[in-house]
Amino acid sequence: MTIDEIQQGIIEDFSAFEDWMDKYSLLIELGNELAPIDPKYKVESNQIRGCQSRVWLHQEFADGKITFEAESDALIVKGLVALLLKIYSNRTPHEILTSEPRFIDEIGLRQHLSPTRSNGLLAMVKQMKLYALAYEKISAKGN
Amino acid sequence: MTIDEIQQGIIEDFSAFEDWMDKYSLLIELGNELAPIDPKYKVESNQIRGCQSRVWLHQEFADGKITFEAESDALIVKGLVALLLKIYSNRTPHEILTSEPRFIDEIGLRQHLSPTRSNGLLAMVKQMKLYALAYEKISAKGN
Amino acid sequence: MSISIHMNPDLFKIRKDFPILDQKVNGKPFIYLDNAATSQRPQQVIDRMNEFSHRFNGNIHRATHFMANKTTEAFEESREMVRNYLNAVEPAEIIFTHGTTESINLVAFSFGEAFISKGDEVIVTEMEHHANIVPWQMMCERRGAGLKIVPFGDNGVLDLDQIDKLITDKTRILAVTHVSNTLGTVNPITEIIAKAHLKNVPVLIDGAQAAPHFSIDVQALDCDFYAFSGHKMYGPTGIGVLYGKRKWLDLMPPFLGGGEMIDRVTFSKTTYNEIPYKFEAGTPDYLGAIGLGAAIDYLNRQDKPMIERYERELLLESTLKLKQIDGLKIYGEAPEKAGVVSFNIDGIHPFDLGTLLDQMGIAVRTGRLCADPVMDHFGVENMVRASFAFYNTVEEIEALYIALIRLKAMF
Amino acid sequence: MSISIHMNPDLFKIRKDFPILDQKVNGKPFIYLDNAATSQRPQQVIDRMNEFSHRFNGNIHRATHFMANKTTEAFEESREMVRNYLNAVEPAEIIFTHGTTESINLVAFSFGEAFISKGDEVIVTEMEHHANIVPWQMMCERRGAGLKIVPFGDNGVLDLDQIDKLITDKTRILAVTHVSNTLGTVNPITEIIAKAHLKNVPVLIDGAQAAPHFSIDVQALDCDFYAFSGHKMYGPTGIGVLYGKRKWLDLMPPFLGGGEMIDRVTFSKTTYNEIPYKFEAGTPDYLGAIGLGAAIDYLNRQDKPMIERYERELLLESTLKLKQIDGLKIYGEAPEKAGVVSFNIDGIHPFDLGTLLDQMGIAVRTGRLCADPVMDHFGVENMVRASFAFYNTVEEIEALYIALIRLKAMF
Ligand SMILES: Cc1ncc(COP(=O)(O)O)c(C=O)c1O
Ligand SMILES: Cc1ncc(COP(=O)(O)O)c(C=O)c1O
Repeated sequence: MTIDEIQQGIIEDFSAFEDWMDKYSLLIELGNELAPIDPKYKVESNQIRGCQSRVWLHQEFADGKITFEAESDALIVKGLVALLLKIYSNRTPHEILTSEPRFIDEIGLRQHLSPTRSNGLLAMVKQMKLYALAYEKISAKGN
Repeated sequence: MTIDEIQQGIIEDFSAFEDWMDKYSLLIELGNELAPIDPKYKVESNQIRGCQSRVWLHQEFADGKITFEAESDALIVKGLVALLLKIYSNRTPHEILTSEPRFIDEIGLRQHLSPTRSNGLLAMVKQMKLYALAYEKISAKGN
Repeated sequence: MSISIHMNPDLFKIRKDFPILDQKVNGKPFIYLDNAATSQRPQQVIDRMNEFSHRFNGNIHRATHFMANKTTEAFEESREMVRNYLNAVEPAEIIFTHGTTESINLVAFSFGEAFISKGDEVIVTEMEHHANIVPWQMMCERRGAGLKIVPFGDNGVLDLDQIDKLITDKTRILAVTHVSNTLGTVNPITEIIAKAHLKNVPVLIDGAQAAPHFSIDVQALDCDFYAFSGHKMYGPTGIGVLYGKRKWLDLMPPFLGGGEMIDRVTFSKTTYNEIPYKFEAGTPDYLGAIGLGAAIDYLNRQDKPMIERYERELLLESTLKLKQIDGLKIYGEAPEKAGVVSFNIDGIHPFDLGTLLDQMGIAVRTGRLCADPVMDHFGVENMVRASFAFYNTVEEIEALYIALIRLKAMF
Repeated sequence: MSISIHMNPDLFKIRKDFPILDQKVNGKPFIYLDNAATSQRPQQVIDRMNEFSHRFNGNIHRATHFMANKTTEAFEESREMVRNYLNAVEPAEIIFTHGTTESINLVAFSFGEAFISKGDEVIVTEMEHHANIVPWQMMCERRGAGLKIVPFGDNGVLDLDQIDKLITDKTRILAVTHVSNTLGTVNPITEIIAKAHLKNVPVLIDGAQAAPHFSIDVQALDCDFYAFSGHKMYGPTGIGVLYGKRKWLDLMPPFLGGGEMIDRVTFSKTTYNEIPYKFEAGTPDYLGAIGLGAAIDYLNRQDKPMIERYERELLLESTLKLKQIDGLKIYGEAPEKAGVVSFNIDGIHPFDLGTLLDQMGIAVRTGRLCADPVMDHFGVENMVRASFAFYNTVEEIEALYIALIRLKAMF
C-alpha cells in the first residue's frame, strides 16, 4: 500500500468516532500496542527534544528503505508515534520526503503537530525527513 | 501683612484675568522684575534639583527671620519663584512652617507644584521649609 | 455555584468581572486552574489600560505636556499603591521591573557587584523556582562565590535547622520563596528572616506566588528584598516589582544603563539618579504599571480576609477530593499551604492527563513547573498542577475530580 | 486638513484609527508632536490586546491547554512578524526584550562577557541616546575596556573619516544609532557597517527612531545587532526587540537567568536553552508582544512609500516654517534627516516654551532629550523638540508655527 492509502485507512478508522474521547481511547490503545523500542536504542542520542513528553527514534537503512523504531513516555504521543511509524517505516527516502502526515490534521488532532506544542511529535517528523534526506543523498552517490 | 493676606492679594491680582495667556504674561513680568540673585550665591550647593529648569536658593537668618534670595533660568518658574519669595521671605520659621502656598492652586497653576513636574518648584518649597525647621530648632536651643 | 457562593458570597459578582471565564473551550465550559502560571485580568484592569491608550498617553517624566503629566501621575500613583500594598516605608523603595525574574536578576547582579566576592556564599532552597536559582548561579560563577542549598522534606517543609548550619561568616545573602509554586508550601519567612538577620545576612523573598493571595507587610517581615509579578496578580504581563530596603538600594550600583537612571552623562564620567530611578533604565512599562495599579485597586476593594479563607477552602476541598482517587499522589503536604496542588496518577503520563483535561475544557499545568530540583527530589519527570484563584469554584474542583476519574478509566 | 490630505490621501482614515488624537487638551484641539518620545496606538492594537485579555490568556510555552496554546501561537506569530519586518533570516534571531534600552544592555552584557577583555575598545558616537552610551560605559568599566567616540559636525553629520581612525585591532564592537533622536540625522549605516566589517568589527544599530518610520532589512544592511522599542512604533510600552545574527547569539552567554531560558537546572550545573529562548528569561511580556505584532500588521497594511514620503514632507514643511521665526535655531541639518526638529528660540527657556505650548494643546518635548553629549556639543542646557508621525498634519505644523510666533511676543 502507498503511504497515502494507509493514511486514508487511518482517517477512516478515526472518522467512525464522533466523540473525542473515543478517538483518544483508540490512540491510547495504539500506544499500548506499540512494541517497545529495543532498550539499547533508548539513549540520549536518539532522544528528541520535547519539553514534556520524550520521544526516542531509531532508524536503519537497508535495501533502499528506512525502518524506524520509536517510542514515547506519554501514551497519547506513543499512539501518534505508532501511526507515524505505520506510514513512514519501511519506506524509501523518496516516499518519506514526498508525503506529509496529513492524517493528523484530518482526524482532528492537528494541535499535536503545531510548532508551539512541546510534545516532540513535530520534531520527530522533521527528524525522520532529515534521515530520509541523508539516505537519499547517500544512495544517489552510491549509484 | 500676614502670609495669608499676601496670598489673598496675589489671588485677587490673578483672578482679574480670564485668559491663561494673561496669567502667564503676568508671571513672566514678575519673573523679569525679580532681582537677580547675587552671582556668588549662584553655585552648585544652592541649586535645587529639577531636571528642566534650575532654581538657586540662598537664605540668611537674622533677628528671628529668614530672608530668601532665589532665581530660576526659566522665566515662568522665576515668576512663581518671585511669588514664593513674596510670601516666604523675611518671615519667622514658624510663619513659614505653618503656611502652605495655596495661591498656586487657586490661581490655577497647580500643575506647577505637582510632584511629577520637574521644574524644581516643589523642591524649592520643601527646601525653604527645611531651612525654617532647622532655624526653629536652633532658636529653640538658643533660648 | 451553590457551595461556592455559600463560602464566598461575592463570587457571582467577582466572576462577572473576569470576562474570560465565561466561555466554552473545546465545547465545554471553561475551567481555569492554572492560576499559578498566570492569572486572568478583571475588566477593571482592561478598562484602565484602555483609558490610557484612548485618552492619556505620553512618555513619562521630564516632560512639560499634559499627556506626559497624566501618564507620569498615574505611573507614580501605581508606585504608591504598590508601596501601600507591601507597606514599604517609601515609594522610592518600589522599583518597577518586568517581572519576578527581572527583579531577582537585578538583585543578583547589583547586590553581587557591590557585596559578593570570591569565596563568599549565597543560600537558596531546594524548592525554588528556576528564577530564584539561575540568577544566583550565574552571579556566583561570575564572582567566584558558592551556592548552598536548604533542603526540604518529602512533606514539602523546609528543614529550618539546616539554615542555621548553612549560614557561615561567608554567607552574604539568602533567597527563599514565600510560597512554593510546585509544593504550595507557605514558608515561615518571618522565622527564616529572623534567623538570617541574627547573623547579619540579608534576605530576598520571591513573592511571585504569595503577593496575589496574601497580605504582605515588608516592614513587619523585615525582609530586605521582595519580588513579584503583575501577571500573576490579575495585572498585565511584562510588569513586576522589586521592593528593596533603601539602605541596600542606595549602596547597590545600577543594573541596566540608559535613560532616566542617570543624573548626568559625559563620556568621561556618568553619575546616576536616585532610587527608584537609578534602577529603572529606559522607558518603563508605564502602561503595564498602570494596569498593575488597577489590579491592586481591584484587590483592595475585595473582602480580603474572606478571600483568603475562601482560597483555603478551595485548597482543602481539592486536596480531599483528589486524595479519593486511587493511585493519585500529591506532592507537598505542608501544614501551611497555598492554593496549589501538584500531583501524579500512577501509570499515567502528566502530558496525557493535561491533554485530555484540556479536551474537557479544564486548564491545568503539566511539566517540570520550572522547578527541576523539586522534580529530582521526588524522582519524577513531570507533574500535573492545579492552582486556584478567588474566582474559582468548588464546582470546578468537583469537575476536575470527575474528569480525572473518567480519564483514569481510559488507561 | 486640505494640504495634508493632498499629500497623504489616507490621512483621514488613519487619524480615525488613533482615538487619542480626537480630543481637546486644555480646551484646545490636541496636537501631538512628541512622537519620538512615544507614539500613539491605533485602535487595532488596542483591540488585539483586549481580545487576548478577554478571550485568550494563558502563560506561554510548555503547556498542554488551549489558552496557553492560543497565546503561545500568537506570541510566536508576532515573532515571525518582526522577523519579516526586519527581514531577518530566522525567527530565532528575534529576541523579545522590554525595549531598546534592554536590548542594548543585553548585548553590552552578554557580548561583553564573551568577547571583551582588559584593554579592548568599544566605539559609539557623540550623537547617541544615553541608552546607547551608558550600558557600554558600565560594561567597559567592568571589563576594563575603553570607550571611543565618533564626533559629529555642527550640521549633525557624523565624521565618518574618524571611524577609520578610531577602529584599531583592539576594537571589539561599534554601536551607532540609525536615526538620532535629537538631530534627526539618518546615519549612513550601510557605509559604517561596511567600514567596520572591513576590520572585522561587528556593529549594533540602535533603531529606536528608525524602525517606526523606515523599511529595515537587516540582511541587506548586514548589521550584527538591531534594537528597537514597541512603544515608539505604535505598539504598547514594555516590549522591545533585539535582532542578532545567530553566529553571535549562539556564542554569547545568557543575560538574565530564570524560566524558559534553561534546558536543565541542577544545583551543580545548569544548561541553557537555544536561541531565542536563551535570552528570554521569565514570563515574556506576551501581551505586549502580541500588541507589537498588531502594530506591525497595522504598518504593513499602510502604503509605506507614501507614508515615508509624507513624513518627509512634514519635516520639510516644519523646517521651512520654523526657520521663518526670528532667533530660532534648529539643531541638526543633515541632508538625510527624519521627522525630528530640535530647536531653541533666543532668550526663551525651553521649559517656558513647552509649558505655554501645552496650554495651547500642543505637546512637544523639552529638556535634555536623553542626550547630554549633544547638549554639551552645542553648549545648551535644553532643547525643544517637535517630532512627527504619519498621523500628523501640515495644519498641525502651521499651528505650532503660529503658537511660537504668539508666544515669542510674550517675552
Ligand atoms: C535613539 C534612541 N535610542 C534608545 C532609546 C530608548 O528607548 P526605550 O526607552 O524605549 O528603551 C530611545 C528613546 O528615547 C531613542 O530615541
Ligand atoms: C515562585 C516563582 N518565582 C518566580 C517566578 C517567575 O515569575 P515571572 O515568570 O513572572 O518572572 C514564578 C512564576 O512562575 C514563580 O512561581
